[in-house]
Amino acid sequence: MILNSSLNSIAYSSTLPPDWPGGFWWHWLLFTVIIIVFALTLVMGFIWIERRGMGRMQARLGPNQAGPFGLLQPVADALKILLKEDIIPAKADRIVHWLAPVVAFAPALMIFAVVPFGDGAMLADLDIGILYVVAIASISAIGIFMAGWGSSNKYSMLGAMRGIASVVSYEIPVVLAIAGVVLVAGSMSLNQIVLAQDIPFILLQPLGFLLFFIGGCAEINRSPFDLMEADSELTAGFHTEYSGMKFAMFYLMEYAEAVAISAIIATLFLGGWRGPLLPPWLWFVLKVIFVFFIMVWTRTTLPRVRIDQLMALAWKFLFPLALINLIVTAIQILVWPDALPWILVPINLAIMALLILLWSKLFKLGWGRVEV
Amino acid sequence: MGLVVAFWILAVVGILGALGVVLLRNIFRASLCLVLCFLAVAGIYATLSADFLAGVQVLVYVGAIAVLIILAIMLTREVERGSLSNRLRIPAFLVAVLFLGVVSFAILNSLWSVSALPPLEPTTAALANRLFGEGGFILAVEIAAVLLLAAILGAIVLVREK
Amino acid sequence: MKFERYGIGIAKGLRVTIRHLFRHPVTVQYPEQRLNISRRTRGNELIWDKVKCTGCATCAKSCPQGAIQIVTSTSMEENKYEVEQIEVDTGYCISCGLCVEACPFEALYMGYAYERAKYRRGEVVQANEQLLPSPQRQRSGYMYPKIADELPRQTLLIERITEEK
Amino acid sequence: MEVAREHIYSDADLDRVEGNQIEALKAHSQQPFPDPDEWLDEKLERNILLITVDAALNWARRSSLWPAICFPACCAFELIAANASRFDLSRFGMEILRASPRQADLMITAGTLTWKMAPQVRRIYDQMAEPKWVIAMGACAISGGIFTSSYSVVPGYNRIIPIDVYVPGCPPRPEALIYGIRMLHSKIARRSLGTEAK
Amino acid sequence: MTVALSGKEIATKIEERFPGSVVKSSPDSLVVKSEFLLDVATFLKTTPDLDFDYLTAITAIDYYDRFEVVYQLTSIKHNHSLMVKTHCYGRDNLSLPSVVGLWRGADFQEREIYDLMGISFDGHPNMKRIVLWEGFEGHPLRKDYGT
Amino acid sequence: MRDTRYARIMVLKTEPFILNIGPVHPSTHGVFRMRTTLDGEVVVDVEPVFGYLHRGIEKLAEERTYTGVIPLTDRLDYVASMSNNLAYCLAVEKLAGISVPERAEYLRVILAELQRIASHLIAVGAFLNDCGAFFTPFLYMFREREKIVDLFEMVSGQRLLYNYMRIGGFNQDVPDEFLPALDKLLAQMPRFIEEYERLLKENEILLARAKGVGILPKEVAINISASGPVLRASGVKWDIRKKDPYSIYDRFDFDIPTGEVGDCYDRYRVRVEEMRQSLRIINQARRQLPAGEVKSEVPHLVRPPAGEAYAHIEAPKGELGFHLVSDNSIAPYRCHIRAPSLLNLTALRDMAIGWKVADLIIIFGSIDIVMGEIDR
Repeated sequence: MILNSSLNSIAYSSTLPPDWPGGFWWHWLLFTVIIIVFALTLVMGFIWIERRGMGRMQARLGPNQAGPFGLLQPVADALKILLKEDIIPAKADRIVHWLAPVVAFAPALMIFAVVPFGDGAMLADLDIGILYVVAIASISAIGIFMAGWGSSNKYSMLGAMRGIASVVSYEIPVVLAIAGVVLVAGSMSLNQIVLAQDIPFILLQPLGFLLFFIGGCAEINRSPFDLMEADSELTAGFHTEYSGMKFAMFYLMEYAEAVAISAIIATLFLGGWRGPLLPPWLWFVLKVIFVFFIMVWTRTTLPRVRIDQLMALAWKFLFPLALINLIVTAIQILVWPDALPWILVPINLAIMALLILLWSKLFKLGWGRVEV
Repeated sequence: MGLVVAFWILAVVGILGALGVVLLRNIFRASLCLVLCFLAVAGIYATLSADFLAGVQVLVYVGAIAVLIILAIMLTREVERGSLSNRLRIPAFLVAVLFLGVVSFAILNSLWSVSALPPLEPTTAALANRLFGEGGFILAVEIAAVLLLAAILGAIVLVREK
Repeated sequence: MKFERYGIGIAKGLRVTIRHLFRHPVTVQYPEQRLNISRRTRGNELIWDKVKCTGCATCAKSCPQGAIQIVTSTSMEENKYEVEQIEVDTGYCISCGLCVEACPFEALYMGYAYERAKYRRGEVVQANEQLLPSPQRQRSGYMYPKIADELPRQTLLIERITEEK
Repeated sequence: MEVAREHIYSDADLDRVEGNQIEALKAHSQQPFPDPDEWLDEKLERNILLITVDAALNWARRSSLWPAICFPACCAFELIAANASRFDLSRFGMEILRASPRQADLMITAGTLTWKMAPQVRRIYDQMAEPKWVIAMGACAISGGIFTSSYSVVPGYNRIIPIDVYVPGCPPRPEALIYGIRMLHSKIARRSLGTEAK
Repeated sequence: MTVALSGKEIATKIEERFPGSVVKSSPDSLVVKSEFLLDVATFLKTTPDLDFDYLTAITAIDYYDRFEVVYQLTSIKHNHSLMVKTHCYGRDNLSLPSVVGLWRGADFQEREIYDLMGISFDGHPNMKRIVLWEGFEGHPLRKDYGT
Repeated sequence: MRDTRYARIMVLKTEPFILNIGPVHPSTHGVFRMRTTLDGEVVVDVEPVFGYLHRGIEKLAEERTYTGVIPLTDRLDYVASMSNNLAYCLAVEKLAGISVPERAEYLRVILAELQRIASHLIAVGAFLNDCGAFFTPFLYMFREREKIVDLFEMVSGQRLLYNYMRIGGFNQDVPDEFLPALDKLLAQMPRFIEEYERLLKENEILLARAKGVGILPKEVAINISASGPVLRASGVKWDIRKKDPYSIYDRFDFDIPTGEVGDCYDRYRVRVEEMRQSLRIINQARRQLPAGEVKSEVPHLVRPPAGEAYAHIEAPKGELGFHLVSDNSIAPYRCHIRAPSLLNLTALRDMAIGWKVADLIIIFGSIDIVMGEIDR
């Protein structure tokens, strides 16, 4: 809905490249197809990468029977889940239960509308690109909550509560981290941000990158923040009662969100599609995969945090650091607008190290036993 | 043409959502209708070329406020039955009619000056200039910030363990 | 939770996992590759030597399960029993090996194989001829060191690890 | 510090309800379920068109059998060993142990089943979405094994749920389990949309 | 080495304190009357040079004519141990005083004895079946179960 | 009536939220139910409900010969069958007055200590898994265990339920390839333990999750008859191998690792340290291992004189005791098993109240129980 109308507004603006054959509608159709194919392929690829990569890190092999190197494993999974019986629990709120996966899944795909695969190669070069991303991403939390509520299952409910709590808290440091990038780039359009990155912003905004990475992982519930489907506590969290097609949508959503966050990180901090020699889209895909691999890596290694620690981390650690980062960035831009980036890099790294040390010393995250 | 179609769709959805909020017994579903309504309003903003406002609408209202409302509903008992009718039914109806009257009066009697200028592109920079630029609303923004800070501090003081 | 170690512990852990990525996995791809199992494997089947068996039913008595059914008839010539029916329900058998230990005439062996899955409950029960040794049904060296020496050496995981390092 | 507060014990009524459930199930399941083995004798008569579709579907189903969590006892450790690095069931796409039975396809009944547990297992089985399969792993799952004569043990899971593949052993080696799983694969390969519809 | 205290020596000490409480004593165990069980247990736990602070195990044995409940006591402080027994006569409505107040480790074990042997313990806060379900007929560890 | 009962204990005055964790739940290590009363996410009360794996082993033991009980003991604590076999055999030997040849004693020590390492590997792995580390530590630990299982398979022919020890020794001597393999294992093991220590020992998240969580004070630990690592983590230096040496443990030199506060982290550390100490014991036993017989002369059907005996060992989970009563027949008259997990479980409530659900899971994981032993 928003997508549509935003697009309409674009139709009247002049951001559209004039040399597209057939004009706007061709562009729209082409990129919709590209996005869906790209997102779904990457989702499949990510499932494969995660299972194989995690397998190798755990000294085993991972799926290798379905297709060459097990590449068809995600396809088999998808086919199988789609054909499984779809059960709606007797006590569930049927409409909410039915709608939840759709509400959760659609935003994950919609994010890709503003992600550039090359110079200007995107569905819609919105001026508010990054704001759009953040806004859309927050909708899927509602889908998750609907799932938790609609299943009338205590585990689902607990999982959904945790999910909501974490989304609400982590949105703030994430937005603040993005604000730093926006300040440096001077635009909210993702394409402009990429164009502004003569050196990747991970160097100029190291703290921002860290905050965004942690916050992003928490928002899409990747380990170590996968509290809402923490299988050792809540069996399967919010989708405990889902089977068949609807479960498939949640399953895809999880990875689609991971793709989305990886793509955003690659765009904001790693220079997006820019890079020497290889074609832009390949650079982009490689960077996305790289970011996702880091996620897999941390997931393999780290234990899960507790819910109060998760919240405390957001409010006591990430939030003040993000504020300070924003202020420092603003000062740097105002005071030395022409400063050489190569001088700022070590300064910012030093600031990051200092801040983390300071906060580690000063603040206690989470609390212990509650007297009952 | 596209804009008109989009507007009508959004308007109908928005009103249906709003009606759902009022009429549905199940509070949880009502809050979902509220989300729908918010989204439709955001859509209308987008059709009016106020894309920044649309983004913020979704981010703040859907992403934060609606979520908080839902969280509050979690703590309510007997969500399916919702709020039952009580003695305040008739006064409430009167107040609603009164309010409707006031709003209709205001709409019908204001002089709507439609600008002939094309919408500003991009809106973000214009907004920023309007708020923080020369002759802008910088003082109001600052006051709002201070107010919010005071509110946050108050909340912390209130919930602090004795 | 205080961030006392500033993430050093996390970095150490990450190093361990990433190093495993470049190590050889320990996986044995079963249907294609096979481990040599222990020479004393107690496969869940019994192998019966019809010639040596005297039908004394010590095995049936020593079985804590009662999984061995043995029906004998006294034969006229010699002071010996004739085994009419021997039946082992491998669905009951817990492969404890006590029957093999108890057999005084070395007529009972544990099996060396393990691929015994069946589609029907009834097929799990093995009787008479099914218990005789055959190329698919090798004898294990459990309680019989002589047989054990002929079997292939057991594959050990430790040996595999050292090769890589 | 000792927790001085009084206990909140479960209600005696609830215990009685549980007890009644158990007794009812016990009375109800004195006979084992017949093995679902008709397909073994069945001739392959199929619609040509369906064959390719069937093949694709069955391939998908057997390449991604997600086991449900139902690990009462000893065999669980061989099942975990089969899932762990050395034998690695994940090669068959089976490493996703679904804690929620709704998303699982396969129940590997690893361990002794007691009457107290039986209603729970039955419930898990009922909660699983079709199509679903069951592998009886180990002697206890097949017949009650060493505990058959006990007062509290169900003599075999087939009293409670129909079983597709029996893997004897106590416990079966991981390879034996994988062999059983591959037998199940060949059973799945014989499924047909035509028969499913009936 | 954990010293197994002689039941005879302890028995004289107990007799001094609670006359008529010891039924029988031997070098490796002593049998007390069930009425005195709680007193004796308290005595054993609180007397300074005995200090039986650790209840290792509780067992019940069915001897047809009587049930024998065996308490294995250990002192972590002095590293010595003692086996205290008590008898319960009859087959129905058996009861013994519970020692949960002294050693909370007895909690599950007493419930288990109640479940499997049918001896109930007075003063136990949650005396109900532990491993079998409510409505199970009989107490399986009794020798006459199932005959 | 019900409402008032809860109203007394609810702090936040929210709805009492009763959550049944289990009987089938990924982190209950078998079939176990925790009936928890929650106040939000805070555990107000937890009542363990078990019996879902009660198979009546004690009753079945009364119907079998003394040797026939050994397979049953395997299935008690099924991740540590060797230790169970050892405890049972010691009890029967004590009852019947059977002595064991020297070589068998040494082999028993080696195997029991290997078993302790294997069991602790699972305990530590499962604990870390409960903390939420996505199977990685568990799989690493399982791989190490697999090496030990290889050795057990070599000597006994089975991978899990070994049924290898017999009354009076072993049923057969270890094969020739056992000792070289053992040497190799001993050489490698410390390095791998180091490596897995690096994985999570200092991890900030783990420290945050496990340090100070689920504290079991010394006095309570003794009072509830906790044993094994749970007791030692609370700071009680109590190890039956040292305090009441059975078999030949008095000949070896090793330490008893203890914890300081008795929280989940201490229990985890104690287990890891115990693995190191076990390696020390195995090293010593390996060097002193004599040649000779592995089984003393024991009749096929053991018939101990009437009487009773209690033998206990330091099993991986704690004090495992067998109380055997004989009436001079070929079957035990009564066989009571003092299961360490059952008694350690008593501590769950004390440790968990006031913590969050997530903590309850790791506290439960840190006790390291096996349902086969609890329910029997």
